[in-house]
Amino acid sequence: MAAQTRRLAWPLLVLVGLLAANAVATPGFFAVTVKGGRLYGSLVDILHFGAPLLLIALGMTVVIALRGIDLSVGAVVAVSGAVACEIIVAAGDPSSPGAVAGAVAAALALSALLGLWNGFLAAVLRIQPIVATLILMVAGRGLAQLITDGQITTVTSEPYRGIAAGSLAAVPYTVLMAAVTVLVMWVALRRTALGLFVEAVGGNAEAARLAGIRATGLSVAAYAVCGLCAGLAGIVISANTGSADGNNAGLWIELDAILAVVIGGTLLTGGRFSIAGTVLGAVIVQTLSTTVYTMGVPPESALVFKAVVVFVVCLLQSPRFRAQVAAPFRRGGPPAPAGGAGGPAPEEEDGTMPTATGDGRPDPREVRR
Amino acid sequence: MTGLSTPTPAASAAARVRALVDGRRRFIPVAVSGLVLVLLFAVGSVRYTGFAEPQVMLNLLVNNSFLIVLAVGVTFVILAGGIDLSTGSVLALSAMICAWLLREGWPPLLVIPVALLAGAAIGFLQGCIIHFYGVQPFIATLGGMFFARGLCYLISTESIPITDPLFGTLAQARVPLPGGTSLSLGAVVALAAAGAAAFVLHRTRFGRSVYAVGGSESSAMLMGLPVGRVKIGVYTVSGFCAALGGVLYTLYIASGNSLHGLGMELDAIAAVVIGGTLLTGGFGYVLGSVVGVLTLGTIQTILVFEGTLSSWWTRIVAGVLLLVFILLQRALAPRTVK
Amino acid sequence: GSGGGQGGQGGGDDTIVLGFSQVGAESGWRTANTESIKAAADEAGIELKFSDAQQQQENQIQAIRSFIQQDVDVIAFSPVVESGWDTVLAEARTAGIPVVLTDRAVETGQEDVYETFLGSDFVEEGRNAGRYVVEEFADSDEDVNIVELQGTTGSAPAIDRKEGFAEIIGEDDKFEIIASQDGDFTRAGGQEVMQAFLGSHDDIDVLYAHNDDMALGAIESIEAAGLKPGEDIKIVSVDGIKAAFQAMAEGKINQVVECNPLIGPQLMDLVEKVHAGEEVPERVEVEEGVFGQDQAEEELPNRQY
Amino acid sequence: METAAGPAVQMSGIVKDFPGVRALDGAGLHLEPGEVHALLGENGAGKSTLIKVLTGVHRPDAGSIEVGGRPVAVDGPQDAERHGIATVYQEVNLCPNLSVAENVLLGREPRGRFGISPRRMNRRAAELASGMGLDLDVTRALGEYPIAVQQLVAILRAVDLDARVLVLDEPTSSLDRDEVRILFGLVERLRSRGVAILFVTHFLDQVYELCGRMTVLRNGRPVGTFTTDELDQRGLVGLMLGEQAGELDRVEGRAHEGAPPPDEPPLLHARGLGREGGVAPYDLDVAPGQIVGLAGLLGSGRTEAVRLLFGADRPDSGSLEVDGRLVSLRTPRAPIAAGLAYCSEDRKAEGLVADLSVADNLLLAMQAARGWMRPMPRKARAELVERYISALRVRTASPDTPVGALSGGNQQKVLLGRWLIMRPRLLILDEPTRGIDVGAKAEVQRLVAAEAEEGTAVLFVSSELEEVLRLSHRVVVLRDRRVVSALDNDGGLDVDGVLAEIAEGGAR
Ligand SMILES: Nc1ncnc2c1ncn2[C@@H]1O[C@H](COP(=O)(O)OP(=O)(O)OP(=O)(O)O)[C@@H](O)[C@H]1O
Ligand SMILES: Nc1ncnc2c1ncn2[C@@H]1O[C@H](COP(=O)(O)OP(=O)(O)OP(=O)(O)O)[C@@H](O)[C@H]1O
Ligand SMILES: [Mg+2]
Ligand SMILES: [Mg+2]
Repeated sequence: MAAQTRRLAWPLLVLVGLLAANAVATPGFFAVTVKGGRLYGSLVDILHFGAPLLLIALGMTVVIALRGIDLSVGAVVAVSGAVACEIIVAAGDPSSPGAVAGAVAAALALSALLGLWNGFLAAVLRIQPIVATLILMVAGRGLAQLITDGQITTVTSEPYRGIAAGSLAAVPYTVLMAAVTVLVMWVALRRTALGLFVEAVGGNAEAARLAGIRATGLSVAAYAVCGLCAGLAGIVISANTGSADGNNAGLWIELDAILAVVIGGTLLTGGRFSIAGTVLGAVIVQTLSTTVYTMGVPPESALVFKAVVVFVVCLLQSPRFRAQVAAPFRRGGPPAPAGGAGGPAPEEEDGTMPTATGDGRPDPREVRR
Repeated sequence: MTGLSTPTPAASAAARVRALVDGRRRFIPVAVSGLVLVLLFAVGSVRYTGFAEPQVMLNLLVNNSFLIVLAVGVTFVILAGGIDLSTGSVLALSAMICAWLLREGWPPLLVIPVALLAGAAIGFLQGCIIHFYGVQPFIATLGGMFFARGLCYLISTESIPITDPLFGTLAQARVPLPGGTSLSLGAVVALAAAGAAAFVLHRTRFGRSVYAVGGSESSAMLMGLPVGRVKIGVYTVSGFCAALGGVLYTLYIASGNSLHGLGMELDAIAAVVIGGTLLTGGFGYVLGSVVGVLTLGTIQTILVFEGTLSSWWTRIVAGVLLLVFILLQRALAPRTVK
Repeated sequence: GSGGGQGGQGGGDDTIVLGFSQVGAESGWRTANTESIKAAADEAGIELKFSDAQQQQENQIQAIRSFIQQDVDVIAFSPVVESGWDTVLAEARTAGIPVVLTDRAVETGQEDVYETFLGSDFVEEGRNAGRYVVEEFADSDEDVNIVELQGTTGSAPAIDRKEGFAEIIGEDDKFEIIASQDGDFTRAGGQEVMQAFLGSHDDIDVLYAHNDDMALGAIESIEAAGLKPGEDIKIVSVDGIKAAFQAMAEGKINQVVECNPLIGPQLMDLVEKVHAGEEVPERVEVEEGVFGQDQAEEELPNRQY
Repeated sequence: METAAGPAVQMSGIVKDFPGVRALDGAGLHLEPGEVHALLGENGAGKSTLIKVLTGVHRPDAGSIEVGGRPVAVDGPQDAERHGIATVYQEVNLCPNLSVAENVLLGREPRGRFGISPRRMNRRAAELASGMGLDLDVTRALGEYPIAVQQLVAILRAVDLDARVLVLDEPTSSLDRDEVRILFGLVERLRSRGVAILFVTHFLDQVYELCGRMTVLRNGRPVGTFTTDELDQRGLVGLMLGEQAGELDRVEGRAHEGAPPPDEPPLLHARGLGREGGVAPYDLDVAPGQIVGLAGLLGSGRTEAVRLLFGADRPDSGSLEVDGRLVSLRTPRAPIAAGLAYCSEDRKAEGLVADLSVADNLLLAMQAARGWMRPMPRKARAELVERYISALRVRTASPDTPVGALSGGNQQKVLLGRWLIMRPRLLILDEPTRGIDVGAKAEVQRLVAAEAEEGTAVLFVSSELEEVLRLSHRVVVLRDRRVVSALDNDGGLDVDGVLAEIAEGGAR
C-alpha cells in the first residue's frame, strides 16, 4: 500500500500545482463562502461539476480492472437523462417528489440494464469490449434522441432540479452523492473479497476461473455497475441544467473517465486498481477544465494546454523521467555523487528501471529497458 | 520416437477437412468478416435499387480511402499490443498543414512531405514517451490526440480552402477501370498502402517483430528482439499513416478544418477490431482492417440508401447493423478467438 | 431536369425527388430544421430522401454521391463546414442535378456549382446582438464588461457570430470582452463555463451567448451565484428557441436574435422552381427577427420548437 | 567462432538488489570454453538472477562481467546475443501467437527475394526440429502445444543461435527422459565444439551425468565451485541447503510405508469421461487416502485427463461422482465445492496471478469458496499465510510481495499452498514438483504422503517416474491420449516395468 500512496504522490503534486496556478491567477480562488445555504466557490465548483465524471470513472475503474473497457457510458448518460426527464414531463405533477423518484428509479434501472447488455456481449459472448460497447455508444445516443424526439427536453420540477442544486448542511448533493458512491465502492471492493476477485480475474482470468471464481458473472456485474454509475451521472448532468440533451449530454465523457482512471494508476491491461487514484484522477481532469476557464486560456490553445498537463502527469509518474530531469541539478550541486564504482551517473539513476519494481508495479513480465 | 509424433492423418475425409481448417485457423476471423461483409452487401443490393452497381462498390473504397489508410496504421499499433487514439487528430492536423502551407504559397510538392513528416514525428514522439517512460499507450496517445487537435486550432480555427491546381488535378484524377467505372487516386493510394503494410508485416523482420511484441513483450525482449525500436516504430508508422490519410482527406475534401476527423480514431480502431484483430495484440491481418473499413462503409451506405431514417433512427440502425455484423461473425466462427 | 440514364426513380413520373443531406441532430434547433423540411416536403408532394451525416463531412459527401447515384431530381444540403465541396458539387453538375444549399454557404473557387443558397447570415446575427448591447448601454459612460460563450471552437456559426459581434462593439472602446470561452453550444457547457467566469470576474455586465442553450445553462450559474440574470447581468443570445422565449418572458434574457430553422416551405418553393428551370436569386434570406423582452410574451405561443 | 583466450565468461562480485531483497551478494561464475557447468542452489538462491545479469536483463548494482576475456557491459538480451551468449530462460519466454518456426527463427529469418521466405523458414525449422528428434508441425501456433513442447522449442531457438556460450535455466523441468536424452546428446555435441554451457537444474543426477564443474549459490552468495569428482551428491545437497540438509534423509526411499488403505468405497468415481480431440473416455476410481499416479509420455494426455475431472475443460461424455453424488463439470466451482483441488502444471498461465501478493495468491481458492461476502478475517488470514509460507519454506521478502517477483520454485510452492490450504478431499497435482529444489521436493512429497495418510485422495501427475513410483499406491498409464492400464504399486513395480507398460501397454 505504501507503494501505491507513493505512486499517487506525483499526480497529487500536479493537482496542487494546478490549484496554485489558479490561486495566483485568480486571487479569490480558494475562497469558499455560503450562498443561498450552499457552499460556493471555485473549489466547490470543481467537485460539483466533477461529480458526474467521478461517478463514471468509478464504474469504469472496475470494468478496466477486469480488462474491459466501456465506451458507451456517454450514451448511457444521455439515455438516463432523457428517460428521467421524459417521465417527469409526462407525469401529472412534475413537481411531486414521487414522480421524480419514480423517474430516477426508472432511469437508473434502464442504465443498469444497458450495462448488463454490454456485459452480456463482452463477457458472455466474448466480443472484444471495445466493439461490444461501441455498439451501444453508437445506438445509445440515437435511443436517447428517440426518447426525447430529438428535442432538448426541459423540466421545471423543483425536486428534480434539487438533485443538483440542493444541499445538505451546505454541502451540495452532487458532492455528497459522489462521496457516498466512493465510499460504497470502497466498502464493496475493499471490505469484501470482491476487490480481490476483480484483481485476480483482471490479472489472470484463467487462473481465477480455476481457483473457483465466477469470472463471467463478475464481469457482467461490473458492466452493470458501470452502467448504473453512468446512469446516475446522467441524472446529475440532466438535473444540473434541468434538461435532457440526447445529443450532447456526456459527449466524450468516456475518454475523460478513462483518462481519470489511468491517471489514477489503474492499468488498462487489467489487474490492480486504485479507487483513491481514480478519485484523484477525476479531480485532476475536472480541475484542468476549470483552470482553462478561470485562467482565460483562449479556446484555441485550451487543447494544447490540456495535452501538456496530461503529458506532465504521466511523465512525472515515470521514475526514469524524474531521474533525467533531476540529473543536471544533482550533478551541478556541490555534493557530487561518488563516481567511479558504478559507471556513469545517468545509468545509475535509472538502474531500477528494467523491472519497473521501483514504482510499485513489480511485474516480472514487464521487464523493460 | 519421442512420443511427440503428430497423429497420423485420419482416414476419413471429414478429419482431413478439419485438419485443413485447423491449419488455417488464424485466417478464419478474416474470412468470416469478409463473408459477412458480402452478406451485408447482398442484403443491401436486394433492398435498394442502384445499390449493387459496380461503381457503388468502388465508391466504398473511394469514400473511405483515408479511413483505410488510418486503419492500416492503427493495425500496426494494435498488433504490437498498443492503441493509438491520436489518428483522427493527426489526420486533421495533416490536412490543416497542407491547406495552411498552400495558402502561404509553399509548393505542393514540398507541402505533402512536410505534412507526412509532421505526422510521423508526432507518432515517433508518442512512441518514445510510451517506450522510454513507460506511459500507458492509451494516455500517451490521448495526450497526442489533444495536442494534434490543439495545433489545428492554433493554426486556424477557420476552414482553409485549398485552391492549388495540383491538388485539384490529383483530386479529380481517376483511374479508369473496366465497365465505365473508376477509382480515385486516393483509393489507389489506400490500396497500395494496405498492400505495402501487408508486405512489411509478413515479409520483414520488423513486421514479424511487431507480432512478437504483441504476443508477449517481455518474451520478445528476452528473445533478443529490438522491442524499443518496434514499439516506437509502430507509432511512427501509425502517425505517418494518419498523416497520409490527412493528405488523402485533403484530396477528398479540398480544405483544412480543425474539426475534420473528429472521432475518426474510434472508427479506425473499430474497423481494425471488426476485421478480427485482437486488441490484446499479436493477432490479426491488414486485410481484416480493410474489410472492417468496408463494413463500416457499407453500413453507412445502407443508411444513406435507406433515405427515410430520422437522425436518431440512423444511429440506432447503425448500432444494430454493427451488432448484427458482429453476432454473425461470432456465430460463423466459433471458438477461434480464445 | 434529371440527368443520367440509369433508370432511377426520379425521371419517369412528375413527383420531384429531393435528396437532402442534413448535418446531424446536434441541437433542438437542428431537429426543428429537419422537421420543418420533412413536413414541407410532405405538403408539397415532393419525395424526400433524407440522410443524416452525424456531423461528419465525409458522410455528407458520401450521401450526395449516393443521391447522384440514385439519380434524384434536386439535391439540397446543409454543409457541415464551408469548404471542401468542389469535387462533389462538380460531380453533381456533371450529372445535371441542381443543388440548393441551406443554412450556410460554401466557399468555392468555381462558378455556378449551386443554384441558390437559403439561409441565415451568422455574421449579421452577431451584429444584431452587438447592436443590442451598444443600444442598451448607449447612455452609460462606464466601461462595459462583456463575457462571451462561444460555440464549438472552429464551427462556422461560432466564428461568424463572434466576428459580427466584435465588429459592432469594437466601434466604442468602453466595451470590452473580458472573457470568452468555448461552451460547446450546450447547456451544460454554458453552465460550467459561466460558473468559472463568475468565479474569476466579479464585474460582468453583459453575457453574449452564441446560442440559447448556452445562455440557459449560464442562467443557472448566475442564479446560483446569487445574481439576477437579465438585471445584474444582461443577456443576449442567438437562435430563438421556445425555452429562451420563456426565459425572456420571465425577464432572465434581455434579447434574442432569431435564427430561424423553419425553412421548409421556402426550401420546397425553391426546389420546385429550380426543378422547373426557373431563375432563382443567388441568395435567399430566411425570414427572421430580433426580439426583446417586451415581445417575448406575445411571441411565445408562436414558437414551435 | 574465434578461439577465445581465457574463460568464456567470468563474472565476479555481482550484487543485485530488488526492493526488499538482495538477490545476489558477491556472486560469481567462471565458465571455460568446452565445459558444461552446473549452477546450483535452492529455490531463490539467485541462479536465474545471475543469468539475467549475464544477459543484461538486469543491470548489476556492482560487479564485473567479462566475456571472452574482455570486460563488457551487456545491454539487454539482444546485446548478449551479439556477444555470443544464447539463453533459454526458466519460464518459457516465447510468443504463443507465432508459429513454432517463427519462434525458432525470429530475428534471423531466412530471406528470399521478397523479404522473409516462409517456405524456407518452415523448412529450416522443421530440419532443426527433426534434428532434435521432434516431429512437429512447425507452422502451427506455439500456444497450441503443451508447455513441454514449448520448452523444447525454446531450446531449439537457443541452439540455432550458434553461440559461444549457451545458458540453460532449468531446461529439463518439463521434459521426460527421452527428451532429456536428446537434449543431453545435443549439449554434448555443442560442448565438443567448444561451446561453454551453463546448466541450471534441480535434478542432481543430471548434474553428475552431464557436468564437469558446478558452482553453488546460497542466498545469493557464492558457496564455491567444485568439480563433480570432488563433491558427491550428499555433500552437494549439504552445501546447497545449509543446515537443513539432514531432513533429506527422511524421504529417501519410499514416501509411505505399508500397503494402500483397505478397500473403501471410492471417493472419486469417474465413468466414461472424455473429450473429443482431447482424451478418450476413461474410467477412474480413487479411494480416500489413496495416491494414484498418472504416468505417460509427453503429450500422452495426462493433463487433459485430470482437467476433465476438475471441470477445467468441459467433458463431452461421461460423468463424475464424488462420494456417490453426481458433480457438474461445467465449471470448476462444483468440483471445488465437492472437495476437489487442482494444481495446474502451467503456473504462469493458469496458476498464479502475478500482480497479486503471495498472501492473496495463497488464499485465492479459499476465498473463492467462501464467497465474496465473507472476506477472511485479517488475523485468521495472517495466521494461515504465515503457517503455509513456513511449512512450504516459501522464500519471500514478505507476504505482501507480488508473487511474480518470487523465484520460479517459490512460485510453484505458493500454487501448491493455495490448494493445500483448502484441505481438499481429492488433490489433483499436475507436475507439482516442477522446478523446485531437492529440499522442497522432498518436502512436497512428504506433505502429499501426509495428506494421504490423513485420508485425502491424491491424483499425482509427474514426468518423473521415480517420483510417481515412490508416492503412489496405484499407477495409471496413458498413451496416445487414452488410458491403457492401471497397475498396483505394491513393491513389484519398478521404473522399467512402467516404461514397458507405457511403450506397449494396451496393445493387447
Ligand atoms: N523481478 C524481481 N523483483 C523482485 N525480486 C526478485 C525479482 N526476481 C527475483 N527476485 C528475488 O530474487 C531472489 C532470487 O531469485 P531467482 O529467481 O534468481 O532464484 P533462483 O535461484 O532462480 O530460484 P529457482 O530455483 O526457484 O528458480 C528471490 O528471492 C526472488 O524473490
Ligand atoms: N507432438 C505433438 N504434436 C501435436 N500436439 C501435441 C504434441 N504433443 C502434445 N500435443 C498436445 O498435447 C495435448 C495432450 O497433452 P497433455 O498436456 O494432456 O499431455 P501430458 O501427458 O500431460 O503431457 P505433459 O507432460 O506435456 O503435460 C494434446 O491436446 C496435443 O494437442
Ligand atoms: Mg530460477
Ligand atoms: Mg501435463
